[in-house]
Amino acid sequence: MSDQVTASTPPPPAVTDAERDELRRQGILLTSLQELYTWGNSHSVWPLNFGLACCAIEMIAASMARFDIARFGSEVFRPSPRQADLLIVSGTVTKKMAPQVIRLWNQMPEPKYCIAMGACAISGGPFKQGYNVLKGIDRFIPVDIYIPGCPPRPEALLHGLLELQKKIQGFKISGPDAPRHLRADLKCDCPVPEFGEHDLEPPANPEVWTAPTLVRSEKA
Amino acid sequence: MLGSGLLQGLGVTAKNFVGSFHDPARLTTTEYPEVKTKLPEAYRNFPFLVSENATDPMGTLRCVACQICEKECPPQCIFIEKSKDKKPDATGKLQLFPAVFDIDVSVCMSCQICVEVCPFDAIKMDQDFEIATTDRFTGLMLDKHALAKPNSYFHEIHPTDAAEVDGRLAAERKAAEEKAKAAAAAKAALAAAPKPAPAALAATAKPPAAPSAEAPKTPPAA
Amino acid sequence: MSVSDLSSLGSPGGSHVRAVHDEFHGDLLEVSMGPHHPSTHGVFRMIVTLDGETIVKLKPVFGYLHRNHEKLGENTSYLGSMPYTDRLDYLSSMTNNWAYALAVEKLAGQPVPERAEYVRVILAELTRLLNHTCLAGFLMQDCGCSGTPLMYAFREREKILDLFESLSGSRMMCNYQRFGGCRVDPSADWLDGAKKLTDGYGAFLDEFETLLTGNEIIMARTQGVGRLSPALAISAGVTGPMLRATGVNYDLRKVDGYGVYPRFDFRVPLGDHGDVYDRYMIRVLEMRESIKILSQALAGIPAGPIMDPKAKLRGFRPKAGEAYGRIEGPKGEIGFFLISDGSPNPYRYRIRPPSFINLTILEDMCLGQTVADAVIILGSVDIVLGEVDR
Amino acid sequence: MESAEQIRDRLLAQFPGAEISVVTNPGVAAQHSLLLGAAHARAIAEFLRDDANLKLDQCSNVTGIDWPEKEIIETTKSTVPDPAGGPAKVVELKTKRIQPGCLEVVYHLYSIALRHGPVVLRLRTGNRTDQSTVPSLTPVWRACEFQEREVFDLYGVVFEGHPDLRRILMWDAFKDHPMRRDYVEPDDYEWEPTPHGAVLEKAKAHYPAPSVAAVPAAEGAKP
Repeated sequence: MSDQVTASTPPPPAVTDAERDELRRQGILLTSLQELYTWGNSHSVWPLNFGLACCAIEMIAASMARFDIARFGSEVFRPSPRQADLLIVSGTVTKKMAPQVIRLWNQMPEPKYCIAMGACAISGGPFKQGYNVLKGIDRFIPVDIYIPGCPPRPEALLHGLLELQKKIQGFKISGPDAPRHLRADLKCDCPVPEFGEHDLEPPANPEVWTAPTLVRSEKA
Repeated sequence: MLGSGLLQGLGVTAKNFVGSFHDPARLTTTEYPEVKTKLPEAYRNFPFLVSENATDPMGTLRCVACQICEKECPPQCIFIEKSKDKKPDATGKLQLFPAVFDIDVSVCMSCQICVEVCPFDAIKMDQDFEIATTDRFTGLMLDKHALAKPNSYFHEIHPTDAAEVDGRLAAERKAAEEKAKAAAAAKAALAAAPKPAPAALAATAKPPAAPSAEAPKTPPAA
Repeated sequence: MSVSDLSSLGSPGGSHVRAVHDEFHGDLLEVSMGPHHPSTHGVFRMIVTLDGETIVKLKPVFGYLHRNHEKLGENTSYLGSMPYTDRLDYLSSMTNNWAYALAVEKLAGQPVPERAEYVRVILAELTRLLNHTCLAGFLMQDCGCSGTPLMYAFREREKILDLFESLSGSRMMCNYQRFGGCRVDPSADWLDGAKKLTDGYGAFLDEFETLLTGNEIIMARTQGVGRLSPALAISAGVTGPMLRATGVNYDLRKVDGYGVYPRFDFRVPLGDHGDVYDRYMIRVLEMRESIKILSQALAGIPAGPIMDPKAKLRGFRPKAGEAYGRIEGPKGEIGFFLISDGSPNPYRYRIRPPSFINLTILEDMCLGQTVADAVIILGSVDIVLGEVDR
Repeated sequence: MESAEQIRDRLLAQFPGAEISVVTNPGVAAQHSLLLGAAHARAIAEFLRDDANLKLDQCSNVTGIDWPEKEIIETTKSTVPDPAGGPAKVVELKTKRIQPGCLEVVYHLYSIALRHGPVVLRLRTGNRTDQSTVPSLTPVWRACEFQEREVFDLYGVVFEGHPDLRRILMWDAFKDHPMRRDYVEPDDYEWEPTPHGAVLEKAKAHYPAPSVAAVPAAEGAKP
């Protein structure tokens, strides 16, 4: 538990880290509700058993004996979105598939997280100029961690998962910095686009997708 | 006997289960964050730019902004802008350098074609894969400062390749120096023949820098 | 609503399951399986109409992984398409590379040195081992052997991937072959490693077969399920282990004799019944033949250049014409049809995807079977969606 | 196996009046093909499948190709004798003609029974818009079923006699035929940090407009 202390740093610490360690050695576990919550939350992230393309094979490899995602409490791949906490978008999201991915995301209960695994899920990757390829799943759903690579090694997925755990451990359970699922004023669902005549309608969800404007001088 | 196949199968799983406590062939798990897998030398993830030394990476980039990799990159994830002025490269020739060199690693497919087509050994494949980030616009758009890694790092990750490249570059440099010397000598001889010129002038006269002598001026039109 | 107008339900958006009334058959149930379904090997979707538990109609729905590979191929140079072929059938990138390289070499009349041909055979057979092992694992997962066979399969897969990685630099997306040879020359150490793996693979297969082949539950579950007749298989263009499981002796390694395959001594395993069990057995037997080819190739690999010295990496422009090149991939005949107009990009870049065409007869195999069998019949076809939808 | 010319001659003897011509492949592979007219295509396909010498029982591959209208400039050289009796002059004549566009479907046939191939068949539509129909060969080879649907989806070739001609890869409401050369894709180029060529042109539409500061202040202030 002691390594999670950094997450909360209250202004004057009631108990210092050293004291806490000493207490733990004496058999007394001292924690706050916030730490307990984020600790439990971050170490039992159950992914959805959902593969899209090449990266899914590496995701399966990560769950197999050699890389063993079970060491991080995430081996419970749930076939149903109702029981899953983590959507690993592992592969190219095509425009035909995008509404289904978003529907799965909407069906997942909070707290839920999304990892965009691999170049295709982040930006469309090598296939981004294709007419049926969505240029990144973050056009429609909020993404917590981006893991680049084509495909990322299973270790890279594990690293991404550890990053996600760090992010969860940094959450505050109250106040304005609280994550989405603890805030009544923030929406959890994302609208599902319709199949249009030429493209998805709308082509992006403006609530989650704002690309920075790229200022680029004309090429000489 | 009905069921014997089942029992034999259970025997296999039992053997594997018991073996997983002592048999190294069955203990396959890599304890990843604590124990890093030893990556093979050939492993590639994303490109980086080789600079000659670590202290001045921007000044000693091998890249001469010839834009071949930019044209050959299949997913088009490289963006290069040439500089306006020139500065000497590794072999002492005056060359252009990249004013902008961006790689969008959220698009890169690690295919290594940029490395294969680069005539200057300026771009190589990195092995770092722990680059998961929370923001793809800033975290995964690498500019030349983020891409530049010193030659010593290249030696660290691809020792065989790096030694070969260094040998080749050293030979090229030597050849260039000798050529320069020969040219200077010829010029001096030429100058000496009609009228005796000051020796100092001939000695300092550097051969005309030919930046594009071996740099392919224009890659074949795509 | 009658069964006949169910085809209009191709686009998802309706309810997941719905009852269909028909005056003769009572209630028919229409189930949409996929695109998110653990047994569909990716994002494949079937609309299955059930009478009780029996399948009366099955319509596959494609396109959930349609990545516009062919269009991208028309806008990229010949070399630039090579890494994309890795991502077609992402379990067997080496054979995709080879098929594409073969088609381009046919188009341009590019010779390949002997050592490279041997290396290609070695890599293709390793890929076959990898693919068939994983397929057996996935198929058994579909049958309900949750985890164990797949775990064992992936343990062996990692060993082959380590070989690929140390040679080409990437575990899955090797991008290794070039027009007129291969990218890097395998070292003696690498060949030793491949030899060691080949020698040990037979023992693994023995163990795997003890676990699965004689298992009564698996036999009961797979024998007689999803039968396919040879005539239908030929007419439907089914290739690879699927075709040979029906008893048709057609293996491109023997028929076309591409590369240096005529030099090796191996047999073509054939099935009798064309059911799921035969398809599984054919793959196991093919792996044993692959081991034979591998040990011959590793023993006989000659020294020499790995690339044709005249081969061009950049600025490759074959003269106008067209060529169809095909090889025996692990899933069947993978072919590339290229039309060149003399420019650096192909005018038309067409992939003949084996697993897509093998799915043509999915409905015929599933009719009259139960819905649980549809899952293993699909598993035995051995599809990879990257190739089905491209 | 018989050459394309031999097959054509045999077919012409069998089907008098059918339009069959050999399209030569100038490339190294020299896989020549037979261009069939729509009227007899299915009968010819059945003949090829059942003929004892050919037995092309497997249709391996079906490819759609788009040939848009092309302007061809032909240069013909002709020698014009000088009327004055001098040496003859060589005059170059440039003629422009529009080669009409069409959609083409290519079938690669192999024989599993006799282990030979490929025999390549080509079918062409009248044009790319209103006459985009060719006969379907699905009744002859089941293998064409999904592949012809794919050609219909991506190129818009309508296969007459296909049992189930629907879109296969794109969704049903989709209107375009994306593999055609003149397909214009929807604009989603707002974040293209490394653009080139055509992508750069499309991405420029999303670059910020030139700042107001570039305009003289007095004019800029005016409403």
